Formats: sequence, C-alpha cells, structure tokens
Amino acid sequence: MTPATLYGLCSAVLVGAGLYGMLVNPQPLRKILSLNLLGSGTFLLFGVIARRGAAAGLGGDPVPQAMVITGIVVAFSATALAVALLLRVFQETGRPTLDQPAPKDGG
Amino acid sequence: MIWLGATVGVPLAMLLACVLPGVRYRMTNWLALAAVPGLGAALFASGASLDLPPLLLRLRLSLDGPGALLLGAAALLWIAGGVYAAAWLRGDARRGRIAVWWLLTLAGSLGVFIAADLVSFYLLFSMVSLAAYGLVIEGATPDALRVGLIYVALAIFGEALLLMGFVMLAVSAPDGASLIRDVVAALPASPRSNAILTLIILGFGVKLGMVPFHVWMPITYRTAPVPAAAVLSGAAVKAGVIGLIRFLPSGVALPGWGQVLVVLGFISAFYGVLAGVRQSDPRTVLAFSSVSQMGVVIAVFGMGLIAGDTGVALAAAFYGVHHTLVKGGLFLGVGLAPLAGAWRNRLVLVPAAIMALGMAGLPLTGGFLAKLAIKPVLGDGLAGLLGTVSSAATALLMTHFLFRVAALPKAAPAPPPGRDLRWPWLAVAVASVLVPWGLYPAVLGGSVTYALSASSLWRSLWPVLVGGGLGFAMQRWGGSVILVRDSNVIVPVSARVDRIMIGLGIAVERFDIVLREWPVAMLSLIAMAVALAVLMLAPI
Amino acid sequence: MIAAPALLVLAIMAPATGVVLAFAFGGRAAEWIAIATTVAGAAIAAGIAATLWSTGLPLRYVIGDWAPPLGIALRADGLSAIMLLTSAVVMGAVVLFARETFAQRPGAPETRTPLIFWTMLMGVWAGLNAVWLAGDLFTLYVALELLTFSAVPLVSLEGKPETLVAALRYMLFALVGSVLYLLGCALLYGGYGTLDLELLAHAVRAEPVTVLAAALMTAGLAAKTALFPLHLWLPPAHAGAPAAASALLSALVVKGSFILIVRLWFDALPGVAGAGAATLLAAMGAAAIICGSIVALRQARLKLMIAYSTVAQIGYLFFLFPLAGAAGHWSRIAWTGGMMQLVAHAVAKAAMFLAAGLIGEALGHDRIAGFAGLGRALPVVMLAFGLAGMSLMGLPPSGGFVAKAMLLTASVGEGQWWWAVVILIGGLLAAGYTFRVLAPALAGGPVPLVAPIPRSRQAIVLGLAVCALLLGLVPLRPSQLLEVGRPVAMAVSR
Amino acid sequence: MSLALLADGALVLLVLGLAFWVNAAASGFAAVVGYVAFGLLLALAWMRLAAGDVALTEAAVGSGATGAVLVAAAMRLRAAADPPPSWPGVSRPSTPNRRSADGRDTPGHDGGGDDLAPPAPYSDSHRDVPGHDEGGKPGLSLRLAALVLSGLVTAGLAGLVLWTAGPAPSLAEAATRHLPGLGMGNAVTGVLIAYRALDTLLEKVVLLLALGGVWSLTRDRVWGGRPFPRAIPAGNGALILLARLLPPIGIVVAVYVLWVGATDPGGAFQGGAILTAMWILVMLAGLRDAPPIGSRRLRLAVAAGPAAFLAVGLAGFVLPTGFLSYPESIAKPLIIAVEAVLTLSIALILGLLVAGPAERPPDPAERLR
Repeated sequence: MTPATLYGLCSAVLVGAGLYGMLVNPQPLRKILSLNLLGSGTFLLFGVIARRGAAAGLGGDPVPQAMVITGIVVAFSATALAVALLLRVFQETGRPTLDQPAPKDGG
Repeated sequence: MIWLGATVGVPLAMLLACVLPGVRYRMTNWLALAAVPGLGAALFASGASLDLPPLLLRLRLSLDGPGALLLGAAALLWIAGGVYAAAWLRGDARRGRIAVWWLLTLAGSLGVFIAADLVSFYLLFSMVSLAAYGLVIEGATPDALRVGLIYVALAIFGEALLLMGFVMLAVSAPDGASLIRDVVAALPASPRSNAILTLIILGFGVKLGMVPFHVWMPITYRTAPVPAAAVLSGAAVKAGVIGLIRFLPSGVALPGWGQVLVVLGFISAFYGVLAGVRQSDPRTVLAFSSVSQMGVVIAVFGMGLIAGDTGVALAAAFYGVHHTLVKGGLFLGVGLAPLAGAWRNRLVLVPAAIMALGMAGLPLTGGFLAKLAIKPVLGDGLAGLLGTVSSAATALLMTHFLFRVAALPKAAPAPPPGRDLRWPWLAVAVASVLVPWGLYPAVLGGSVTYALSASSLWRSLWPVLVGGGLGFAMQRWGGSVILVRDSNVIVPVSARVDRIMIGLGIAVERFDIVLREWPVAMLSLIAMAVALAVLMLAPI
Repeated sequence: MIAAPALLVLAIMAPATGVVLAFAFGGRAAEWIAIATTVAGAAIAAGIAATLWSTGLPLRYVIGDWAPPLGIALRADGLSAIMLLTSAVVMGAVVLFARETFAQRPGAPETRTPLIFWTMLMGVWAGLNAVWLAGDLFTLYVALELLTFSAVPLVSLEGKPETLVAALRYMLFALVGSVLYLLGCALLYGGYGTLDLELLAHAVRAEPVTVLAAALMTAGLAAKTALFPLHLWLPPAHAGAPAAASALLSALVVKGSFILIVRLWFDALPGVAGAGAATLLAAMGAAAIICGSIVALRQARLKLMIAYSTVAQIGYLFFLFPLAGAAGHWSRIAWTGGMMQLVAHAVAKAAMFLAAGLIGEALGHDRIAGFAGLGRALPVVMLAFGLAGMSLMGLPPSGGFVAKAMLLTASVGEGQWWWAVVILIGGLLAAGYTFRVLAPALAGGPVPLVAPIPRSRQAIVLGLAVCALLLGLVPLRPSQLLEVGRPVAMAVSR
Repeated sequence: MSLALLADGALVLLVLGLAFWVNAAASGFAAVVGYVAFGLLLALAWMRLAAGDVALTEAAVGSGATGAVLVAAAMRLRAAADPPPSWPGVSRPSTPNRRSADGRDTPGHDGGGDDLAPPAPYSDSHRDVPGHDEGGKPGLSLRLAALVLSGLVTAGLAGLVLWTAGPAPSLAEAATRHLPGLGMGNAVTGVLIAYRALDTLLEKVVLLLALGGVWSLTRDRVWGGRPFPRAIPAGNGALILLARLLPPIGIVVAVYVLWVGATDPGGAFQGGAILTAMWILVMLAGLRDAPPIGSRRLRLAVAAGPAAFLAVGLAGFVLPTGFLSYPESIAKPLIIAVEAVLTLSIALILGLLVAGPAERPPDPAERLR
C-alpha cells in the first residue's frame, strides 16, 4: 500500500459520496456541496495519477497537476454561478428549491 | 424531353409565382394551363425519359405506356377541373390559397406517372398525398379540420409504410440501383420480398381506399370543394394505381400474393357498394363507389400476379383512365346539379346516367370497354364471376347515386349555370366515352368488332340491367329495408381512438414526470454509467 | 493570406476575442462585436470547409508547436467542417433575428439583457467551435464548460422564476455530467499518458481502465445531451429561454456533447465500446423518440412542444452507434445519415424556435389552442414552421428526409430493422405534433396581433426553413466531405 | 514509511469523515463549514501527493474562495429562517415572493393538454419550507438504489486504483526537457502557460463567462450598480485592523507567489487568489465599497488579463512556431508580464464572483453607455 494508492481509494470514496449526495440531498445548496465533493474526488484521482507518474526529478507528472489547477478554477466558477442562481431563485420564490414553478402566461 | 420536365416544372413554376400576392389571387384563372404540359407529354412523349441534371440528386423521369394512359387522363381531368375551379372560386376569398394547394397537388399527381426512380416517386407521391390536405380543409370548419386530420394521419401512415418498403427495396437491389425498374426486378429474389410486398400493398392500399383503409375517402370527398373533390377522386387516387403498376413484380408469378390481392380487392369492391347504398349525400355515394372500383383494380392486379401476366399493367391503366374521367366528371356534375334549375335533367342527369352506368359496363360507353379490357385478366373462373357480380353491384350503387342527385334541393329558379361550369363537365362526360373508344384499338390492340358483337354486348348488358333494376326497385319499395342516412362511422370511432390515445398520452406524460424528478434522473445517470461499463466489460 | 491550418485557431479565437472585447467595452459595442464576429466566423468556417472539400484531407494545427502528447493539436475533419458550417449558418440567423430583441439604444445607459445575450452568444460559439476542432480530451472538457457557462445565463436571461429554476437544474445536472467526463479523462491519462485523440486511438486496448472511462464519459455526455431519460433539464430550459437563445440551445448546444460522444467512440476509443453498449445507447434513443414525441403531442404551449421535439429528435442521433459501428457500405450510409440528422435538425429546429418566438411576440402568448387564424395573420412564419416541421417529420424534399431515409436504409441493410420501425413511428408522431400547430393555424379568420412583426425577421426564419428544405437535395449516398479524415473502417465493435 | 503511511491514513480518514459530514450534516451552514475544513485538509493531501501548486490552488480557490461563496450563501439562506440578519449588511431576501403569493406556488409541471390535466409530479415541493435545510429526502428504496449504484462506481474506481498500482505513464520528462527554452523552472507553470496554454486561455474565457453569468442575475433596475444589498459600514475594530494590516503583506506575498511561479510552486491563480482574499477582507471591513459592475475601468481591468494573453497568443502567428508560442529570447519576461496582468484580472474576477450580482442601483453618473 503506497500513499498514492491510499489517496486513490480516498478519491474513489469521495466520488461515490459526491454522487450519493447529489442524488439524495433535496436542497440545492447541499447538492452544490456534493458536487464539489465529486469534483474533489476527481481532482484527487488526477493527483494520484500524477504522483504515480513521478519522473525526471519531479514529485509528480506536471501535466495532470496543471489540469487539476484548471479544473479547480472551473469548479469554483461553477460554484459561484450556481450559488448566485440559487440565491436569485430564493429571492424570487422564497424557496431554495429545484421544483419547477408553473410558467406564467407569455410568449 | 421537354414535355416531361414541363409536366412537373410548369405547375411548380406557377406555384413559385404565387409568392406574389397579386399573382396568387389571379392564379385560379390560369389553373387549367398547369396540366397542359402533362397532356402534351402523354400525347407526344411516350417512351421518352429525362435525367434531371441537378448536381446533387439524380432524378429520372420517364414515360411508358401505362404511365402515358394514366397521365393523359389525369391531365385532361385537371384541365377541366381547372376551368371549373376558376368559375367555382370566382370572388372567393380563399382562392389564393386554394390555388397554391391545387398546383402542389397537381404537380405531384401528374409527376408520379413519370417518376422513374425511387426518390422522385416517393417525393411526388408524398406531394400529391399531403398537398391534398390543403384542399380538404379549405372549408376551414371544425368538421373539415377533423376530416383533414384523419386524412393526413392515414396518408402519412401510408407514406411511412411505403418509405419502409422502398428502403427495403433499395437495400435488396444491386449496388447503386435507384431506378424503380431495376429495384423491382430484384424484388422476387430478395429474402425480404414478403415484407416488401406487404408494405407496398398496404402503403398503396391506403391511397386506393382498400378496406379497412378506406375510411378517409368518403369523408374527404364530401368535405373538399367540388372541383377539388373531382380531381382528388379522379386523378390523385391513380397515384395508387401507378404505384401498384410500378412496384408489383411483372412477368413473375407469385400466386400466393396474387390470391391475397384478389381477396382484398373483392372485399373492397363489395364493401364499397354495401356501404354506399346506405348513404344519402351523392358525393359520399361516389366516394364509396371509388372504394369499390379501386377494389376491382386491386383484384385485377392480383389475377395478374397469379398468372405472372405482363399485360395486366396496361389493362389496369386502361381501366384507370376510364375511372379517372368518369369519377372526376361525376363530381363536377354533382356540383352543378343544384345550380342547374330547370336544366337539371338535360344538363346533368342524362350525361351522369350514361357515365354512372358506364362504370358498371353499360354497352357502348367507355366503361363497357374498360370492363372488356379486364375481362381476360379476371378470366372465367370465380374471379370472373365475382367481376360480373361486382358490375351488377356497381349498377345498383349508381342507380342509387342517380336518385340521390335527382333528390338534391334545387337552388331557386336560377338561370343555367355559366359556361365555364357547364363546358368542363360536358367535356369530361364526352371524353369519358370517346377517349376509351379511341384508345381501345390503338393502345390496347382490342378488336372493335369483337367488342360490338352481340354476345359481348349482352354479357355486359345483363349485369347492368339486373343491378339497375334492383336499384330501381330498392328506391321505389326498399326504403325501409335499406336505411338511407348520412352515416359516418368515422367520427365515433375516431373519438374512441382519441380517448385511447389521450389515455396513452397521459400515461407517457406521467412516466415522463417521474423520470424528470431529480433523484430519478440522477439514478438513471449513474445506472447508465454502470450499465455501460458492464456491457462493455462483458465480452472482455 | 492566412495559411489554412491557422484558420482552425481563428475559428475558436474569433468568438473568444469577441467575448473579451464585449466585456471590455459593453453597451452598444457588444452587439457590433457580435455582428463582426459572425461575419468573421462564417468566413472562417467557409474557408475551412472549402479547404477540406478541395483537398479531401483533414487539417491539423499544433498549438505553439508543442506536439502532442505534451501539447495540444487542433484537427478539422469532415465532421468538424459541416458542424462549423452549421454553427455559422444558425448563428448568422440568430444574430440577425436577435438584433431587434436585444438592441441597445444609442446613448442610453447599458442594459442587462443585450450585454449578456451577445456575450454569451459568442461564448456559445467559442465553445462549439472548440468542440468541433479540439483534438484533446481535456481541451474538450474546457470547451464543454464554455458551452455550459454560456448556455446557463441564456436560459435564465429573462429572470422569471421558472427560468431561474430551469437554469439551476440545467447547470447542476450538466455539471455532474462534466465531472463524470473529467473522471474518465483522469482514468485515460492514467492508463495511456495522453489525452490526444489520435494518440489514444493507437494506444487504447479494451481493458478495464478504458472501459470504465468510456462508460463514465459516455454517461456524463449523455446527461449533457439530454438523452432520454436524462432529459429532466431540457424542456423547461429550452422553453424558458428567449426564442433566439432557445434556437441556439436546441440546434447547437446539445449537439456539442453529442459530437464528443462520437469523437470518443469513433475516434479516440475505437473498438472499446462493443455492440451491447451501442445497443443500449440506441435503445435509449428509441425511447427518446417515442416518449419525447408523445409528450410533445400533449403540450399546450408551443415552446414546450418544440423543446420536447428536441428530446425526441436527439434520439435519432444515437442510432449512429449500432449502425455506423461496423465497417462497410451500410455503416457509411448510417454515418452520413446520422450527420445529416444532426445538421437538418439544427437548421429546422432553429427555424422552429425562431418562428415560435415571432408567434409569441405577435400574439402575446404561445398557447397552441389560441392559434386559430394564425395562418392568415402570419403566413410567412407559419410557412416556415410548416417547412421546418416537414424536415422533422422526414418528408421529402428535406434534410430530415435524407437523414431518416439513410438511417432507415442502414438499419434495414444491417438487419437491425427494429430501429427502422422506431424511425417510422417517430416520423408519424412528429407529423402529429406539427399538424397540431398547423391545423388550427390554417383555419379561421385572422387573429388580432398585439405586435406587428417586421417582414425582415419573418424572412430570416423562412430562410432557415428553406435551408432545411434544400438539405433535401443531398444525395442518398455516403458523403465525401463527411468522410474526410475518417478511418476507412470505423469500428466501434470488436 | 509506516509512520508516514499512518499519517496519510489518518488524513484520508479525516477527509472522508468530513466528506460524510458535508453530506449528512443537519444544517446547510454546518455542512458548508465542514466543506471549508475539508478543502483545507485536501490541500494537505495535495502536499502529500507532491503537488505544491495544486495544494496552493486548492487552499486559496478550492477552499478559500469557494468557501466564501458558500458561507455567504448559507448565511443568506439561514437568515431567511431566523429573522435577525446575522451577517453585517445582509438583510432578508428582499421579496419573499410576492409573485408566488398569488396562489401559483403549486407544484409545477410543464405541460398538459387543456382537456385532461396531467398529474402533478410526486415531488417534494410541499416539504420545502423556506430556510429549512432538512426534509424531503427521497424514499428509502431510492436511497438504497443510490447507495448501491454510487457504491458500484466507487468499487470500480477503487478496483482500478488497486489494479494499476504500478508507475503510470508520465509526461514529466518531456515537460522538464523544454523548460529551459522557456526560461522557467516550474514544470506546472510551463504546462499551464506554454504546452497547454490553449486550455488556460479558454479557461480564462470560462471565468469571464462565469462572471457574466453571475452578473446576469442582477435585477434589471439595478444593472450597473454595486454588489451587496447595502454598503457595509466601517465598524468592528478587529476586522478593520486586520483589513488595514493584511493587504500590504498579502500583496507582497501575491507578487512573490506569482514571481516564484516561474520556478517553484506558485503562479497567476495562486497569486490572484491571495489578492482576492485581501480585497474581500477590505470590502467586508467596509474600508472600500464593492465597485459598480457598470464601471468602465472595472470592465477594462477584468478583460485586460485574457486580452493580453490572447494578444500574445495571436502575436505568435508571426513566429514560425505559430499561435501561443513564445520567442525563446524573450520568453521569460513575456510570460511573466502576461502572468502579471492575468493575476490582476483573476483577482478581480474571483473577487467579483464572490461578491455576486449587483444589488444596489448605480449612480447615474457611473452608468456605462
């Protein structure tokens, strides 16, 4: 058992936990959190793969690491946008919910 | 050949001109011209063919004997119908739109007779079937819309069957073949031949009003404006006849399929009469007569298929020519009847009687020759007997029809209708007699002497007498036996179909709502990933 | 004169630059930047397609001269070319159409919707072109996110509660899809040390790591494509967006993730998926066609009906996997047919949504029951709607007919006739929902319109619908342009 | 080895424990707090995986900035449940639904004919009480199925991790080989700014679009105005002190992080995130108001970084190596310059993403025309 394997297993569990939370949590904010867990698990898998690719004096393969950095920033932007949407939904309907309100009349 | 291109091209060009509103509203006056190139093609271009040059699609138009017969008759009817429509629609606010649908239907109707490859045949066949929708609903009443819906649903259903059949034909054909002739030649040897024949027979059966797909016919012809009903019942239906001519294997005996066709054909032939005599609206009666007549044509094809007879195409086409002119003409006459006032007997009823009983084979009429032409195909056995009985039945139905026309309410002491309504009607009536007599010896190679022999005259006459007599008797004394009413099974049936469909729709919608629940959709997503992985791993 | 391969870069960078500039200058500038981008983008797309057409060879551009696997290559094959062209056509129409809706009055203070609309429009385009051209799975991930991030604000642009909720649902579900896709990328990188499509194609073996990656990525992308039953987000999102945006979303955006599945199965991981998985995808597609069409028939509102029709039409695309998977004539037919469906649906659906937008503006509502007499009030719009519907039904002559006829041919030719039955039933149902709109519109006297609709906007919609019709002139045989850069034997199955 | 492994094991257990907490916590706020802690621990894990750059990013962006967004959201949602606002400057959501008060808050469905109304979804709408975090979980069978299926995914991934325990294919060698030509020492920065610069460039566009997306949620009448419901009053001594003391240090650190990014862990994102943190601190302390989103200067500054990157990329067309390549002689200064501008823009964008859409109407003078 190497540390990389250990973190690999951790990432597998995080992915599962994220998926489960995404499914069962009814509140959108909690869904956003679960989504971040899912994302973290995915990034961690990149990290494990990078670690296993350590070579040329580097502690890990820089390519997947760079991808993770890009990924984290995208994930943050996603969180910010989703949260902003959620807050606006809350402002408009008074409920933080994913239930589709009936559309009003209009083209 | 210029004529072939113009047959489809001229109506389409006129259609394009309708983009301009000014032209559109005047177009009704020119409708008759649209079919003139078709007539020209039938007269001068038989045997020609034309490859359309566009870069992308390879289409071929060509004209053979049966095609020319049907094309000529259809073009004649479209011309007469066009003149009639111009007068009929004068001052009508809807005339612009009717002209558009008319031209589109016309292009398809004439085009199917000259389409030589699968794609252009399907295209033109769809055109005639679907554009007719616009003519049917022109009344724009809720009833017309309902009828239009039933019509178009069946038409599209038929198209779907045909599309599948054509695709299977193309797949079975040698590489790259797209001409109907080539793909049909490969049909009997195809492992899918049974499926293909089923699809094709059902697909064209819808067009021909084959029972039980006939339901659209009576309601449609009653709803459409008179000139439209005339061209639809006379010319447009023949797309189904040319379809069977083109797509049933010729010169190869397929007795099993032939028997199926004969049975289906005679069922339609007799059902049409039985249902028709119970109708009060003469247009509905005519529609049921179409069901019956097309049934006879289907039976003729069946006998041809049993024997592997190559001549059946010409015989069926000849029969079709007569039916085109008579049926189209009779509709024009029905439209005229209420307007004819005091002239009704002279102007409408007498010619109508000759034409109507001609359909049953009244000697010396065109129909007499039509019956003569299919006689050898039906033979002397059971089919021949049924053919004779169906002639009698037709005579009965037509007698009923004539009485119904006579019973139409008269419009107040009106002057005789304008010439543009009278002439096309009379012209078609005359053509329905003269054209068969002209074609019979020339095209069919039939012997006029034989036709005029006493035995053949009598063989044709007695079913007419029996049927006509029965019909007359029924009118006088049988009113209580045969309940004449404007029955329409369609509406209750279609309401029931509606209920089932709506129930089904609601069930699917309910299902959809459950699937769109967030947890359910997420579950589907993960399940899909797992299932894909399992399926992909399984063969490893 | 720019070298042809450089056009690949410009195809992505032109709209990306547009986004940056629109942000920097805002206000009225955004609209003009979008228009300039549209012109440039169309020229670039045409240039790429023309090059491919004349040379018959794919184009390739290595970014910064860093060859894969370390660097990234852009690649244009026949598929890219037609998608670039389709995007350019639809974008052009949408831009022209939207100028009225999202105009910024000169001199007036900047308002919200125009800036956001024009910016996101260019964002969508950048994302799409990146999807069509990128040759690297991670670049494709970023491209997908470009699409999501620009599509979500378009959905909620009007700020009504139901559209906000729709946008949130869309966003969250799409993000799950993205993460699953990214997870697959990680697995593939771990297995083969590259994410370049071409290098992967040579390296992959059918082994657990590849299979798991393919399964996760396909599922994630299917979620973003709204493949039934993963379509929970599509109907409210596409129906709630402004018409111009709906046209983009339905016509193009869902196709982005679909093309990515195609890239995965046919280009990057050939021979991995197998017939079973292909059948599963097509079965889901079949369910989409049947259920989506039936539910479309039940809709009372036009835009929801059109959105459900998108759910159904997406289904046809997935027949590509069992039909185009093997080598041989029928596969090539299926390939062309599937791609024709992609293009024809894009054009026809855009026309339909734009027509729905005009109808909504003219009537002030989009209840189908209230359409009586519309045929007389808005003849050109209803004609466009009818022509687009013809293509969806698969009636000749139309792009939809060519697509469906070829898919039918392929399914009969390969002995998988059950797909053919579904295609035919789908055509009947499509006819049903189209006529449900057309029939009342053709009847009755003219209805009063609450707003006049300028001729020019009607002409745009009609133009698109005529495009869908003209696609029907494409011959029913494998297309050479579409096969540029394709391996001779496109094997999905082993 | 065993001790280190033990430490790793403990860290993993902690991370997983927090993950479960995030999923299962009773209130949304507690879950968010758990998530921030989770992010910080994850940064440690990244250090253990020898990924210093990622660790920095995770700590600054993944945990810090994301945490800020989530905490603010949780507070706002909670504020609706407990009337007194618990965060300075954040009032109750302005319109607890005047529109849906007119009886339209029945669960919606999207369709239905006029004749036969379709069934209502069996959704959990009635359980959605404003501000209440719990309730409305799907039924037991659904949860079991979820457990089984996500368990299967985990098992598949875990199986792969165990199966392929050996060294993975790596591009480390190739990545280091070309670094001298770029004048860089940090391979991760090399990947981000050179080898895979296209991804980075596109991701900048993603950031811009995300900002546009957040701004699009502004109400029309306050378009162009400033974020936050009202200006945060300068009060609260400790916060002010912090906000005065930290930023100068933070800026120095950020510049340093950016600078060393060329050779050591660090770079534009990390530096930008630190700047963002400082900026948010200053805003929260009420020392500086959030800028109006309609400000021309703000827009230009936000676009400057991506624009500079784009410009340098396009300038590459004059070189034989093409788009997004750097001439070897000036590679390093060029890259540092681009990164510097990028850092500024990133800091702004991240900060604005945290601040959210505008909620106050703009001064007429500051409206963009």
